[in-house]
Amino acid sequence: MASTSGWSHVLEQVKTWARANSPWLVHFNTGSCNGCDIEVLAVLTPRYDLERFGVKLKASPRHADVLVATGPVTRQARERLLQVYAQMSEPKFVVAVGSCALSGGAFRGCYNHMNGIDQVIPVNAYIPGCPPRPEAIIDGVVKLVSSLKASVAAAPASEAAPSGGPDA
Amino acid sequence: MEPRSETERFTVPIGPQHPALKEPGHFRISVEGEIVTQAAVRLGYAHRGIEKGAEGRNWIRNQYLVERICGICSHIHATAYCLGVERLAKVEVPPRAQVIRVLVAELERIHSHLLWIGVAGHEAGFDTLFMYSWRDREAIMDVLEALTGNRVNYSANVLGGVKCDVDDALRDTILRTVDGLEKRTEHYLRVVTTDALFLQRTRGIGVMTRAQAEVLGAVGPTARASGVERDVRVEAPYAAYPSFPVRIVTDTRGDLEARVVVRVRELFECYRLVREILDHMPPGELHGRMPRRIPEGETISRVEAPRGELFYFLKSNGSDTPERVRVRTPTVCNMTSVVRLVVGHQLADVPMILAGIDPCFSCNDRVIDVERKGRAAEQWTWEQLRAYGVDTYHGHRP
Amino acid sequence: MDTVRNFFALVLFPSGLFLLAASLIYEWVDRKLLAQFQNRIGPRWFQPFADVVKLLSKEEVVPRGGSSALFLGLPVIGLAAALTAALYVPLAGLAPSFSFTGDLIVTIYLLSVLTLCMGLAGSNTIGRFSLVGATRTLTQLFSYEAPFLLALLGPALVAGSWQISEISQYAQSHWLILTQPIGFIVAVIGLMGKLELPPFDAPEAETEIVAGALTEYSGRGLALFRLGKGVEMVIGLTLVAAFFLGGVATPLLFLVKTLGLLVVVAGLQALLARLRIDQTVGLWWRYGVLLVFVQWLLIVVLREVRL
Amino acid sequence: MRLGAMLGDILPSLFRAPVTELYPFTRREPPTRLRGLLHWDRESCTGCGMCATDCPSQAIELFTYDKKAKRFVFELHVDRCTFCGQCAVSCRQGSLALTKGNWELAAFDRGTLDLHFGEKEDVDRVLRGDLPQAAPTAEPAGG
Amino acid sequence: MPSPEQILQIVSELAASWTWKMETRQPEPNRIDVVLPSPADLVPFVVGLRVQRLGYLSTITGLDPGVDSGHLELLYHFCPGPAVINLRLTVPRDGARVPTLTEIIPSAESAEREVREMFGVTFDGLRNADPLYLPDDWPAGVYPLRKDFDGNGRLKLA
Repeated sequence: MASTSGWSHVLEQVKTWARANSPWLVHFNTGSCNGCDIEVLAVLTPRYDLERFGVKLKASPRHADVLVATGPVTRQARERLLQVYAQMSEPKFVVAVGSCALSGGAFRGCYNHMNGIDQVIPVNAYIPGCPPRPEAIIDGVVKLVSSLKASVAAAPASEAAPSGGPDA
Repeated sequence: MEPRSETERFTVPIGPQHPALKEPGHFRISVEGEIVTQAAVRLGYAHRGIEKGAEGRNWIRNQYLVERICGICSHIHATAYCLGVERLAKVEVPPRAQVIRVLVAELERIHSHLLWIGVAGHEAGFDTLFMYSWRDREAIMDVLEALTGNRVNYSANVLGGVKCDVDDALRDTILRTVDGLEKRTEHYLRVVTTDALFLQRTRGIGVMTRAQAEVLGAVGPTARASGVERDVRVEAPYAAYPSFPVRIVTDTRGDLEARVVVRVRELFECYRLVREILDHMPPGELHGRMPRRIPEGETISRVEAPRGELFYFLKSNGSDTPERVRVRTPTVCNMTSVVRLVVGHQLADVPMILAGIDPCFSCNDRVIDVERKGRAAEQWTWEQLRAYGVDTYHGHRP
Repeated sequence: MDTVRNFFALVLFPSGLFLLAASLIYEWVDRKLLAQFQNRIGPRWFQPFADVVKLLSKEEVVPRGGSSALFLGLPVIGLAAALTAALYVPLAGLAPSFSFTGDLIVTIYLLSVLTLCMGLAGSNTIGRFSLVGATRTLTQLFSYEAPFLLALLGPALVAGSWQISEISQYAQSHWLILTQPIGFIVAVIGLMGKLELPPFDAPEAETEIVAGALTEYSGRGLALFRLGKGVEMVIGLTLVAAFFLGGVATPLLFLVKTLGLLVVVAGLQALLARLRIDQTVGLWWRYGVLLVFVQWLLIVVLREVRL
Repeated sequence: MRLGAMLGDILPSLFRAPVTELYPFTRREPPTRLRGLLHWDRESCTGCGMCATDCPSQAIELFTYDKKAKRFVFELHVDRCTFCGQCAVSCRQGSLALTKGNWELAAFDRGTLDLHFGEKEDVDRVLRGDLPQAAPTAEPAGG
Repeated sequence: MPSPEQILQIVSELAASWTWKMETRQPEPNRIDVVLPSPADLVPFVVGLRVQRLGYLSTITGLDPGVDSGHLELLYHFCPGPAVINLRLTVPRDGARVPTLTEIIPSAESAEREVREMFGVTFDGLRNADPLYLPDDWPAGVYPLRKDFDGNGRLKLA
């Protein structure tokens, strides 16, 4: 028994290492003013270049692991946000960027939006700022990635792996 | 793959790679044979209820609410709002504050146009242009961060004046940055006017004649690219523009390439203005005394945002919260004018025309409905439109 | 004895594991060069390996609206075809493990099986973008396939045989890039068309059709397709280097020539904007084929004169 | 019309070091005026609450237990704060300032973004919900 | 482009020359307000402005003076060059009907659609029926920019 659990532990270790070292992003704007969106994109440009951490901005939610969501989730964008979130395959993470995504920011209380991403989908990391500097976004991503490594070391199966999962 | 046989609902992901988009549009286009006969736009994905929210907040808080309507032209929104409120309250703004407002507005125009050159490159699949233009743009972002404390939402304005000042050290860094950027902008001007593959996506696409631009009410660089001399900084100079005259940059061809060239040439105009401003900085304090209750009255404040004329209508009822704040952003005008322009064009050219006016859309998606005579409206994706365009070019139209 | 050698050749050395590792390294070199051209740092050396392992460990979502057997089978077939194509190619500077007369044609068609699989995979789902991506992949396949094949047949003509080993043997003594420059250019551009590298990346243009034929794929299927693409890049580079750049006699020569070619390919990727799919097709059929015929004409005329 | 107008950029950069700053490992000195996390100075504060009324996103709540003894609790909702600096302008005593040192505020739980400044036991009283009667900044309905 | 004073002069003459005098006010040096007696005068007056080449319509603003006032106010803002011309039109709160300008000024469509969905004013002849900004699931008959709609309240929609 020990060998198999030892072996599966090593397998788990390798999987976490891979997940931590190639976090593919999909970015979704749920009604933001574009301030955070241009900072999220600035993070890929030569001066900050997140590709050195393995980050790639993918267009399809199906390919991505981390959903970077900006904006206070307007009523019209709500159903589309749920769609994008559902399309992503496990394990998936959500990073809310900007004070609008956290709490509605300056638009807090206006009608027609949900006052933040976590009112609609579960959020793993919050990055305050209006807009957060590109370095602050990198800091958020790095913190999420390092917490990923720590979380698996502690509890091997973070969520109930879906039965159809590859490693079942 | 026959889109025409059955009606299918497609959604178009202009997708996360379109950062300059502020408000996703939903286009309804009806077609006869190949020519677009009717087109309409439906916004709404980024409607946050700002005008109603403004009625529930006091004048001071509204400035920051209004500043976050569009992240790329945040300063110009705050400036328009502050000018209007100061005119209502009949408060005299010190000249140095007005000049700093104009300085930050021009720096913001530089950052907005450089951003759009990158986005146009990215939309045309020219990622190197996107990477290099955004790398050079970082220099102006640093200047703005050093000057105001934030890269995008500067909050440099305060009711009655400005919060930040330009000291000598900052002045030298700004001048150095502007010199460096001027050389790079000359290089970009050469790139966008000579690179064969980029020109294939812009030259002769989406031509808008001068008459069309005027009738359809286009504003900003989109209108100036068709020869319409409409620039609020020249027609109705506000803040410190009377003492810093602006030379209008126009083009006559009115196609997509002209819109790119007008924006790049405007960058040179911005550099000249910034240098002129920094040479003639009037002394004085930064902001005057501002009452918390604004006397009753109405006023209109028009300014020139990077994408065109921005219109503010403010009405106060004497209390410390406004009665009505009306904001008309330039993109709504450009979008409705371009959607009108699309009528009569080839269906195959519609995608690049719409993407070419630097539309301010939040980057969710655009759904294009194609209504054919005598058949239920089909909704096509943007890409389906492009694929349809490909069939047109191939000539094997069914 | 023969079966053990074949098994070793297929699974371990020239094909199989070695080739997969080589394809990961070449993909890293390609991304690193592209980043360097764009003045940024680019990924770390183990990045493609991490990407593949992560994708393999992700949940595989099989969408409705298409046969799931086909959905799961296509990536495997594509990768298998690409791997078997490696057996006939002088990988790592060694003689190809198998060769028979006419294996050049077989290799080239084995290489296109992956593109066919991607086209099939795209049209196997109801997703709009994969449908559009599939048509674009197939349109592009039919446009660059002919000129690419003809360009590679140039050296075969001169060497007088259809066997890759003989052609590369012949090419070691003659630098065919000097005698057939046009053929070389068409071969390199054809290689970029086959690998769908920019400026020919219309089939997976991110801003237009999300990820083209692979939009619906996630997890294992996507990993296998990406590996297949990497393997094809390695084989393509070896073929072009072996034929035109004076053959790949030793592993060192193999490395130098293929990586040099990769620098040229990455430079072109960074330099050119994406061509619309109709422009790529127009470019290939008007200029690609024409250039290759001119090249052939030159070969035939030169051979007559010298004889 | 020529191919590859960007050649002048990409070739030299092949031999030049990339401009990328290795952020988490090498840190650039942020500009002096960077508007980072808000700092509240309890001594100079008089509990007037101007900052709370003028904050565009209702991120500040001020609870005054004893004006003379300066027993205030200053609650800052970092997730609502838009770092605009209006509170610093509205505060006549100048006890508020946006610091440039602290802007890496990413967190995993929104709860950790509610900061409370003040005396230890005052803060506990606020956390227990035992608020002073005249809380000047009652949250407008549905805030 | 004529100077602001000339523009204001032209407009006040135009307003005065109307069959029944239109009241004009000049609260600011570069602005003139023309009070239109009834919606029927809108289109002819706008045509008059366009003939004088002053017909650049910036936008249309809806105003709700208050629930008890019993009426709404529409402001048509024309901004030719430096001057601003406001056409003020009061309409009843419910069932207001105003002719559309889209025939002569196509760009008026987005402004009219916004006023229709925010204030409930119907524009006769406006072809495009779907909302511009409000979401699809917004209940009919609820007009957010009217004073009786509680902006800050959380209107619990489905």
